[in-house]
Amino acid sequence: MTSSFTSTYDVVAEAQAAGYFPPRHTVEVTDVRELADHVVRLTFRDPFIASHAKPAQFVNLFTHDDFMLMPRPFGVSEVEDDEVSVIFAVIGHGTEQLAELEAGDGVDVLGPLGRGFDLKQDANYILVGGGLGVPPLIYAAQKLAENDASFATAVFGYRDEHFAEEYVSRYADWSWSIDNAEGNVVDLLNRLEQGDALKAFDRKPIILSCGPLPMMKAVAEWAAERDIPAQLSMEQRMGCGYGTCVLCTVDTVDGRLKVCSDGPVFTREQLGWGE
Amino acid sequence: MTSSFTSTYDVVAEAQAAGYFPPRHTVEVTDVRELADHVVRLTFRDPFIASHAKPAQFVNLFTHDDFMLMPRPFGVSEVEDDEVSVIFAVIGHGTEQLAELEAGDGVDVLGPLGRGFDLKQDANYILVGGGLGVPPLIYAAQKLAENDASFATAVFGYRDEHFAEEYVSRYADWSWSIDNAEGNVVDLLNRLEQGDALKAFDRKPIILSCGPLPMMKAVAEWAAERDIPAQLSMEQRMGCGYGTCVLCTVDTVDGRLKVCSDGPVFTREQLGWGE
Amino acid sequence: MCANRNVNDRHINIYEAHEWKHPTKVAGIEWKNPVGTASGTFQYAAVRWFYDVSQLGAVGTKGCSPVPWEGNPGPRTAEGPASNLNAVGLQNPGVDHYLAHDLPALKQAGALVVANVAGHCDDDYMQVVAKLADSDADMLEINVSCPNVTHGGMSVGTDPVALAALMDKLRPMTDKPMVVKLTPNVTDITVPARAAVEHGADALSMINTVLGMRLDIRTGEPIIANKTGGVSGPAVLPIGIAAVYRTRTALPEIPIIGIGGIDSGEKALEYLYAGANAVEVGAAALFDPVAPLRIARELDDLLDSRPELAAKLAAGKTWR
Amino acid sequence: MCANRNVNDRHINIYEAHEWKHPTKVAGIEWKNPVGTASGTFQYAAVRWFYDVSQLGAVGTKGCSPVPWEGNPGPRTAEGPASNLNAVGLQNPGVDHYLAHDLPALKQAGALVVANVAGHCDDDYMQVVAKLADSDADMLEINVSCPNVTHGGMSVGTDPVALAALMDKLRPMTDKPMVVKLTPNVTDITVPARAAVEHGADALSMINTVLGMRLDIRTGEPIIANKTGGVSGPAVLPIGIAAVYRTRTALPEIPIIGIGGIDSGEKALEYLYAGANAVEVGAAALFDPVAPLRIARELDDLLDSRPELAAKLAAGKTWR
Ligand SMILES: Cc1cc2nc3c(=O)[nH]c(=O)nc-3n(C[C@H](O)[C@H](O)[C@H](O)COP(=O)(O)OP(=O)(O)OC[C@H]3O[C@@H](n4cnc5c(N)ncnc54)[C@H](O)[C@@H]3O)c2cc1C
Ligand SMILES: Cc1cc2nc3c(=O)[nH]c(=O)nc-3n(C[C@H](O)[C@H](O)[C@H](O)COP(=O)(O)OP(=O)(O)OC[C@H]3O[C@@H](n4cnc5c(N)ncnc54)[C@H](O)[C@@H]3O)c2cc1C
Ligand SMILES: Cc1cc2nc3c(=O)[nH]c(=O)nc-3n(C[C@H](O)[C@H](O)[C@H](O)COP(=O)(O)O)c2cc1C
Ligand SMILES: Cc1cc2nc3c(=O)[nH]c(=O)nc-3n(C[C@H](O)[C@H](O)[C@H](O)COP(=O)(O)O)c2cc1C
Ligand code: FES
Ligand code: FES
Repeated sequence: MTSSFTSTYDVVAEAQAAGYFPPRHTVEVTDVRELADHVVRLTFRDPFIASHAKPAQFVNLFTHDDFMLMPRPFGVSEVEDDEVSVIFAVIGHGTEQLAELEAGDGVDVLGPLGRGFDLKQDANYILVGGGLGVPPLIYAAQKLAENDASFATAVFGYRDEHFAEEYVSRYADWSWSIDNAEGNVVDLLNRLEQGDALKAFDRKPIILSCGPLPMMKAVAEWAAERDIPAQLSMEQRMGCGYGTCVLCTVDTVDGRLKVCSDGPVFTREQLGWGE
Repeated sequence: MTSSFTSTYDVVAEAQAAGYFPPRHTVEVTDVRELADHVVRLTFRDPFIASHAKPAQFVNLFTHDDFMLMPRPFGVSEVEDDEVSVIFAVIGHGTEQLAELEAGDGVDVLGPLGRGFDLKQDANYILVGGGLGVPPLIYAAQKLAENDASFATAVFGYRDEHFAEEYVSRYADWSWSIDNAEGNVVDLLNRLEQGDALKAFDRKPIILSCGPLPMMKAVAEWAAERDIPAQLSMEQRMGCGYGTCVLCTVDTVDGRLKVCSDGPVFTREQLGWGE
Repeated sequence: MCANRNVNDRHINIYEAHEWKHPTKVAGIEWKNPVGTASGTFQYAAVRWFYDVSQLGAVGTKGCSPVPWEGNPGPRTAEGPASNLNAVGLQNPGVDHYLAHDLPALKQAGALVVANVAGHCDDDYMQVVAKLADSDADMLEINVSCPNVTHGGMSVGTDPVALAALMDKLRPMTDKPMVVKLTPNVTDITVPARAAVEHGADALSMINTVLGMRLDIRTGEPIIANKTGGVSGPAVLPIGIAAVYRTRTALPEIPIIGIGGIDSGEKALEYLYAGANAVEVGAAALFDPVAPLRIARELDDLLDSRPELAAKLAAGKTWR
Repeated sequence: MCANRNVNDRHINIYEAHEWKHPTKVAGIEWKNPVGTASGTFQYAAVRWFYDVSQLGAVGTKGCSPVPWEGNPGPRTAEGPASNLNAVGLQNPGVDHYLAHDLPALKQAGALVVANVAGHCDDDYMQVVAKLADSDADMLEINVSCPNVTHGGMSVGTDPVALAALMDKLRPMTDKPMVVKLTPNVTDITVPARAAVEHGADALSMINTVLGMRLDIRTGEPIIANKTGGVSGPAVLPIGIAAVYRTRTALPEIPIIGIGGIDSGEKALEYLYAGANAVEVGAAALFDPVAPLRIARELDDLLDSRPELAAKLAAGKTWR
């Protein structure tokens, strides 16, 4: 009662009927599974998000703990009918509590939020993911799989366990992964290029990337050297996730922009990386 | 995790084994029922409290809401084997949440706390309760029922619905109740006296009372005029409930005393009422 | 786990047309209800997707400076128990942009606008007020209370002499109602409050954020790049209530806009009882975009059973 | 509903014998661990039933005045979101009672005692310090930060000149380590902090409670008889962390006891990273009597993986 947010099940319908975007509301958790140590995949039923989310868009999840009122943003990792999945690492108390949810529980969400990847061109998309940057790229692969004219090559770097292989293999045309002990994604990109795989494609590739900052910078440089377009999905601590507080800024060549609503996807040119 | 209070099920055993009083711990709710509009009886399983609680002692219950960290104190209203009941009015957000508990849920408790009624003498105890002061007197009746040499006469004043009749009738030797529309407990006491009921008892009566301040003052005066001993159970907003914060004081002839640990039971002489 | 922990039992369909029953008046300006948005937690471009902002009592807009400001580097936010911390450092596109875009869009949408004025020095404030003086803004809110800038902001709001000097410069520049927004990071908020009122403030708003900080125990380092930030959200409620009550007691006549930790109609009502003529909702809108409108609707219902308070509000009179 | 919402997963049996691994040193006095109780939230007569108080780093006792004080009338407390408010007004049985009963009992039990000194005027403080000077108390904590008394208390802690004058009187009276307890209800806590240190404080403790208030919307009236109270508990954590961090930055050498909102070993650790040499736990003990000991045990484990910090603490050196 104290933090009485709008969260009845029909608030989404009410908002839509009135022509508005749904506010925060409660949805049903339908599945929770551990993919690896401290990595969890959580699925909830939300027809609105399921039908609107684009790859690299994210959802705010909220804990049931009044000590933790702030949103926990997670990239959508898959959509199946009216169910939406996210994959997240348990890194703090918020993700700890979300990981304890069980099918049948309610969870509060707001979304989908942000500007996703631009997948309009038919192209050979190389999805370069690192760690918990992998989930949004799975969704990119899923969406690309719907377009026969595009090709999705996944190049993923994990810290240790390769937690998302089961999911990416469902959608990507081709996928390759590596973990910290074996090397990094730039090594993979190089081997991909040396193996003439890139040249074999009939279209110029486009890189979509999400992962730790140093990795994305290296990927942007690798792309810049080859004059390959790169769309990079950024992360920043957020206040609202929908563009109202200016708390989530990232420095770009156009000044400080909001990750949540100007992004999370920015081009390497916007970020001034690899120039 | 944020408010990680000691609340595993075996903490009571650990504390007792080490010779200490159990700290706050989680117990299982076994029954919740609505006795009247906004009046709820909640039962939980706690062998320690069940075997130690004395009438007018209370337990701190805690909500699961981090906005509401403070204890909610309630007088024990009944003990059945290892189950303890309280009866409370829903007056704010804390009691609202407690009223939503269901059998099988966990709830955090600390207790039993405070100094209860002194029932050592064999006597004719007149239990004078008003509103939500009734519950501790039910427990007094229950305890007195175990002593054949004492007699328990219950005189209860309700605001409207007579919510506790079912329970008091189990234990009291004689009971009578009234609601605001009909009159007040002092009227009942007068009628009791006029009906020669008091004189009929072989021992001088002792009044135990709990209820709103004006009622208890009136009862204390009535008792003083007749030179009848009166033990009055007081209420005050509490910080800790166990005597560590001095937040729960009441003015007595001995200065400001703590309701939670010097009381909640005080004699009318201590309170300086009816003198 | 707790399913539906946050379900709002008193369900209100905020999208249904609503006749506001209980208006208020702040410094002569009528608000259709006593609930506005707090500066810095409302961007029209973001909020308009969620609800009709003309339904709010007022819209408080982001602090506006004479030229565009970049604000502080990120991360700019951290979480506290029942609170959030921010160190935006007043990033905004400047008053010209505000006059060209934000303000016209809001007025077009039918909102009553409280324009928040920021500055690093008196001259900054003067430049902004000069440009807003003939604008469509309904009220000006002078922000002398931001804890996240090194010059101006809180350094003025904590110094009654500097505040008086600033007000002496700004007051003659406009007839628009001028609200001075105060910081709780002082020993006695009634001192700057009195200085503001004696030097021309038509109303006061309080509180801005409370100075705070979090460290990441995984690294031992501050979470916010600027190190400290301003605490807002439910945790600061009792601090805001005390500020309003004490100010109301010291200055019985001045209109006050109560701010800090409001996330329900009940808490808004508590501010009114403390002496506020209206309230603004900040952090709650970060956690749910529609919070300000929901709170306005909850309060409108709560006032039904408080006719004496409602009548005072409508007449622009103060309570207590 | 949320069964076991509060279950402590990292279960620690606090009743088992424990070898403390990470001591600290405050103003030359070794504490067996960095966690003590905050003044006003510990009464030996109440706490001894719950655990062995000698296991704490230190026991901070209730503010002690020259003669018995009655404190404020009730109600003295209200609740805030993630906080509690108190307006005890320093009720205590006086220093003679303290010396005759509380202190001997605590020393007998093996506790390290930080005796909190209260006063309405300099002379009050002097009388108490005079009596404690030759006592068994291990450290004295001068409380110039209580928001709930009209004279003394916070009025000294918010005025660096008055604080310096008081310290000049107290300092020569005893060789015992003297801790000055500061209030966050100031614009810049480093100002009184510096005054205290320059006039003889051996250590600082912070924060005391934050001025706040609640009203009952059922009546529209203040809940606490004294109207305002002091906010403590989780909600004030970021305010306390900022106070310690800023003071540590301004005064790199002075030992600091961090207080405010600590309810877990993690939050205690955050204070140590902010620059505290030790911490004290207040309100958390109201919600669970054994909280201070549990927190001490949690912190002891957390320090295992932080040898550099642990070593500095043990040596009485400051972090940052
Ligand atoms: C656009 C976007 C998409 C993301 N997608 C994913 C994803 O698919 N999978 C995944 O595992 N993680 C993702 N993250 C990171 C995820 O939001 C954080 O790991 C999570 O919020 C941590 O919450 P916590 O309560 O466990 O951590 P705590 O440290 O306890 O959280 C405290 C506060 O800091 C914020 N915070 C802490 N770390 C981060 C971070 N790295 N990024 C943003 N906020 C943070 C929290 O949201 C919270 O407000 C994404 C972040 C952003 C901005
Ligand atoms: C020794 C003792 C025994 C009690 N026994 C009973 C009982 O058997 N049945 C019953 O219905 N009530 C009893 N009460 C009163 C009961 O504790 C309060 O009604 C309850 O705490 C209100 O909680 P809330 O969250 O709904 O109210 P809120 O007003 O939302 O609570 C806010 C804060 O104020 C405190 N508070 C509010 N009203 C009271 C009050 N009247 N007394 C003490 N604290 C209060 C709450 O505990 C909480 O800390 C007893 C009180 C005391 C002191
Ligand atoms: C992200 C953020 C940005 C803010 N920016 C401003 C600002 O530009 N000007 C201002 O006067 N106050 C600003 N504030 C303060 C709020 O207007 C408000 O006074 C404060 O947050 C307390 O209210 P709350 O607890 O409802 O958030 C900001 C607050 C937040 C959280
Ligand atoms: C009930 C209560 C009584 C207090 N009494 C005193 C006191 O006598 N002397 C003092 O210096 N501080 C006193 N304090 C302040 C605490 O010692 C502590 O500084 C403050 O509560 C913040 O810590 P916390 O958030 O852990 O409670 C009191 C606090 C509470 C809650
Ligand atoms: S998080 Fe609020 S603007 Fe991006
Ligand atoms: S409630 Fe803490 S001493 Fe009584």
